[in-house]
Amino acid sequence: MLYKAEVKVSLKPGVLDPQGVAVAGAVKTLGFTGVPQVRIGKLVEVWVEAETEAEASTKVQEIGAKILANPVMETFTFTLTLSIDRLAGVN
Amino acid sequence: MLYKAEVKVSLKPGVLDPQGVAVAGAVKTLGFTGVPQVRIGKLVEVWVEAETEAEASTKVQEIGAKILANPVMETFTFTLTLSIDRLAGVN
Amino acid sequence: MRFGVVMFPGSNCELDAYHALANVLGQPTEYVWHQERDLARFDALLIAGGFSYGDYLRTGAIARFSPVMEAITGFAAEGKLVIGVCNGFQILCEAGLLPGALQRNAHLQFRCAPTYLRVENPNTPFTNAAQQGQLLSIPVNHGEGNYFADPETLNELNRYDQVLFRYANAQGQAIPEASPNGSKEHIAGIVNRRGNVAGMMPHPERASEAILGSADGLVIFQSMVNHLVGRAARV
Amino acid sequence: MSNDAIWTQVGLKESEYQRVVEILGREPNYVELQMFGVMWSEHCSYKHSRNALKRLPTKGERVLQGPGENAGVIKITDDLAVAFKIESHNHPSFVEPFQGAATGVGGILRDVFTMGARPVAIADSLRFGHLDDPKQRHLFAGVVAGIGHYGNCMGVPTVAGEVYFEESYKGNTLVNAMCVGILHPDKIRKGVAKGVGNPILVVGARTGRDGIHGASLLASAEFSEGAEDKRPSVQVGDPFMEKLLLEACMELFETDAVVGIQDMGAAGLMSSSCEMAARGDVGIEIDVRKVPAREVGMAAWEYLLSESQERMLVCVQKGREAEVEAIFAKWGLLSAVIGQVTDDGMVRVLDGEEVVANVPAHALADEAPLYFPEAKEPTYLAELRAFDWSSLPEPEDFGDTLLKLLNSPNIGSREWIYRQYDHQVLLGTVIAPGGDAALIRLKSAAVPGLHPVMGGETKAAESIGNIGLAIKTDCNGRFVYLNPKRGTAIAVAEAARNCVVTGAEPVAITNNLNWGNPEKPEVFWTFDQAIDGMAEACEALGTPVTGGNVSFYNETNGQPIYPTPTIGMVAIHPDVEKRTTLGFKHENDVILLLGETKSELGGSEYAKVIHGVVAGDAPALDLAKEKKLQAAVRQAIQEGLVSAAHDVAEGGLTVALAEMAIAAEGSLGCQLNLFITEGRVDGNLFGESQSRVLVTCHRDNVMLLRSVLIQHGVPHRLVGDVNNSGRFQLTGLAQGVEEGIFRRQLLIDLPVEDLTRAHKEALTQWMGA
Ligand SMILES: Nc1ncnc2c1ncn2[C@@H]1O[C@H](COP(=O)(O)OP(=O)(O)O)[C@@H](O)[C@H]1O
Ligand SMILES: [Mg+2]
Repeated sequence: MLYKAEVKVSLKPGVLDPQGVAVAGAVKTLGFTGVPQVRIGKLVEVWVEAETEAEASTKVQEIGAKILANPVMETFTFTLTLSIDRLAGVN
Repeated sequence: MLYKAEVKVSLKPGVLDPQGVAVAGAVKTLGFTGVPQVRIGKLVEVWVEAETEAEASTKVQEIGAKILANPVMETFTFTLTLSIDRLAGVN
Repeated sequence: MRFGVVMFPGSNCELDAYHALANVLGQPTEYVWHQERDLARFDALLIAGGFSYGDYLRTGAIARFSPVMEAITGFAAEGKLVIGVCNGFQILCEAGLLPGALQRNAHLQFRCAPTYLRVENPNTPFTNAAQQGQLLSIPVNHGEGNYFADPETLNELNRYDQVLFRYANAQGQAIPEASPNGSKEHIAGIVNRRGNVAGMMPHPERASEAILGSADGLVIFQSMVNHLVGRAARV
Repeated sequence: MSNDAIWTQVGLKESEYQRVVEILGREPNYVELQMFGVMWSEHCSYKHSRNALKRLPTKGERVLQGPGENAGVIKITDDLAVAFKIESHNHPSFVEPFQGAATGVGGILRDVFTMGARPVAIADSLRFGHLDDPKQRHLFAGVVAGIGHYGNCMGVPTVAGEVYFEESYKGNTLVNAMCVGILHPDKIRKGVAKGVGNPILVVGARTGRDGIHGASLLASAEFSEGAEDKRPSVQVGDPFMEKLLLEACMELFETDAVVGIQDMGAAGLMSSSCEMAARGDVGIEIDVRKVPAREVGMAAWEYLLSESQERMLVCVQKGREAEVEAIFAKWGLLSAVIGQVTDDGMVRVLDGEEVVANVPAHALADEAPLYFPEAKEPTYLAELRAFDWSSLPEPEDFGDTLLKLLNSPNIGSREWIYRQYDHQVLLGTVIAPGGDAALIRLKSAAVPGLHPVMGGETKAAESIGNIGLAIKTDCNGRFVYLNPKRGTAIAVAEAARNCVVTGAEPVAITNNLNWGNPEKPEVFWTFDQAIDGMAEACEALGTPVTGGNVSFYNETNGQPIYPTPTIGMVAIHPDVEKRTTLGFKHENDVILLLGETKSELGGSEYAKVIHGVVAGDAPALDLAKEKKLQAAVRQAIQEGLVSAAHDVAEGGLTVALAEMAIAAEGSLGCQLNLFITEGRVDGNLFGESQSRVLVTCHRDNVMLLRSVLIQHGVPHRLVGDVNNSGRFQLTGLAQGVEEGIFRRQLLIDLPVEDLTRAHKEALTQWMGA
């Protein structure tokens, strides 16, 4: 079966996020008030073929730990769903 | 009240995602099979103060359209929750 | 003595590094393709700058998985010399051969500009031709050279004299204004605890001839040569 | 759109549609109609400009390849040539500044390396509206980041360029990118298909629906409100893919398997295949189903028109396919045989079994209707030229005026731009951006013989010696607006002058004609005039045109941009050890002004910034004098008589002197004495008279230098001395009541560091430090 994992990669608390700061600044200059903080991370969608959800999950866990996140400054979490959407294309 | 919005910014279908292609390739070289596709987007966490969830939602909608997503190539969706986690830092 | 210049798909400073080592310094030098596994013929390796695998996902994140990186891990374990310049530094961090990570420049812009590096530790294979506190004029060229490490790691780096260079102004002061990227403690280059694996964001090969504006980068390559021939001559 | 006539749906006129029917002897089917729509679009067919362009000089003993190929080629030595070309990506950059500019750079790089050349330098030419408008800052920031992103990742230095901010570009950003590459004179590659039965391959990236109709619609029609609907899906550049493509092609060219190669730019597979067929006078049969796709369910015409980036079409010797595919595989790239060369002169497109299009290649590539648009002198010119300068007051405070000019985004430091560009990689850059032209040495890290895939050509390395290449893009659109013919000649002259002050000899140009709607007689008249101006200047200065690009329809809501013929100049430097830069070098050096100063304020930055006036006529230009000046400057530099040289451009004499002080090391300053014999003081100080160069030289060399100038008949005067006061002091000497008695007046007295600050902050005050 084809599962789709949504892997959320975020900076560890305490790691400076210059981009987030910049965006928060932009938000302010656009006149929005009461937006104390913005943090920017990555959203990685990974499609995996697997027999069971458990299998898919171990696979994604490994991929996340090995390559998607850098433990020095990032953490990641993910959710799994059965993939319904047609793949945009082969790559 | 302080709400936390998780804004998912992804490339419109059909828009080339070189990052995703490169990562999918790396995943393959790492020996993982059955990972037909990877797409990479942004995950933006926005904290907003608002009286009501509705107010928060309009605010985030605007911010998303004006700053977070590039309408020419990206789309965005978001979820709102009452913010429990302390802010990583003021900025 | 033989230098290897390691190149990945997307590397783009391998020509420059080769030029500096082979043509300027006159050392036997060879290119090393990312698929190579046998590095026995080399005494020192330079991992060239550029955008390996487009620097997609994170700089150096994908390159670290190439076959040659396995070989380099072994090469380093034998105590042989490895220096990563710019993208090479990023790759060594991703591979865990050096501590810390390189984040997006604090100002979010790419920066190609001259910088001064203050030599913090002249007693390494990469700096023995320099004096303590000597200023080297060597340019940076990166979008993600903002060195990050947690407090403990920074403490260790300092305790074991692992910081090779800090960004400084012309007067030799390491201050925020002198830093092109917002690195923690203005760190521009570090070495591993054992002292044989180094990484730096600035490009010594771009400062290898007076006509290019500076020849200070040769100090680093000359240091490596000195170390390998067991001399400690100063240039 | 659906209720439009079928021809308008693909951007054709009814008459053009009739022509198609004649050629085919039948109605075109849907795919064929799309093909004609694109191939006969302005962008691909040059139907409004081709006649005028014929008047440009394109021959010269150094010209190995003139216009018509992917790039022009100039011979430097028996072992080395340069390929270079400029391209615009104006409309895409306005829609999406970062990706638009990035893919513009990607395109011009491909144009150069398809010729068999290794790219060694990029230059850009940018136009925006005023920076007080957030939208313009967004465009500017995005474009610069995009150019940097692509060039930096490719490892090709961006070494020169120019940028102007004018109201007229508010709705039409201009992004022109130039690339220069080196190759062996005997190894020029061409975009031609030959040899019936030879296979045709697509190499590089997969094909998606990117930028369909980008060329035909976007680049061939005016913007108007609601242009959004016409937007093609944005093309995203992948410089990593292109870097692999570059290295793979370099390796491929080491074999003799390649018959011809063509980059897939506008109208991708469609235009590349029929151009290759037409050039080779053969037919081509391709099956779109064999093209590696990125998306599912694409239609045949979408494959044909897709503008997916980082792709090439290659014709190789039959039987060498495996060899070629192995090279691309080594670099992790796809390559697929999608068809072969045929003998019937037709472009035949298959969708699997089914023939979906069958059209004569020449009809598509060469038989687009040619137009001789009506030309009519615009009425605005007379009014503008009649402007009465005496209506403007002289400045109260000349020092303050100088600071304002140095702080103008059109004059001040461009460091904010070029520090975002890698301008050093390949170790060739010996004069970096920040002065006049950039100078790269050919004996760089990219010299043939060093690179693994360029092995064996060490011979070239020797013959190169200390030869360098000076590169500069230039065009003062305001001058062209005020006087299309002379303004364009000035653009050529200034580009050349910028190269000459480094010590180099201009040898050829490429050009990018950015214009409004050619179907408007008043717009076309300016185009026609500009061509004459360019032709005259290129003849006079001996710099033939080896190629270029035309971008029409740069209009928004009927308002055209200033006509902007960007000149990309290439000049050969005999010895980079003898290069000169603009900064003052030593105390006690003497400062000389070469050329004549008239009180010419027409189109000057001074008139615009201080008085808000854009009027008058472009400054006079005498090409014979220009030529002498340039020869004299080159000789003086060769003889080692010159310690600094700088051309006088925007802001005139005073700004040019200030730029030399700002660029100086340490605490150098200068004391200047200017004779103001005739005309207004501001005209003398800030007017932009052409054919002027400032040089400094050691006291002991003044006589020698003057004798060189006299030999060449170049008028000149001593205007002051370099000192180490750290101040910029300018004294005016005006004719007094009695003959020969001059009144002295200290007009400017400022610390150089004040000038430096004003200059440095010209862009950062808007864009952030
Ligand atoms: N868009 C740009 N990109 C890179 N370099 C630039 C750009 N614009 C200007 N420069 C550099 O800044 C310097 C001054 O440019 P410009 O004012 O056009 O010179 P000039 O007035 O002599 O033509 C030159 O070295 C030029 O190459
Ligand atoms: Mg100039």
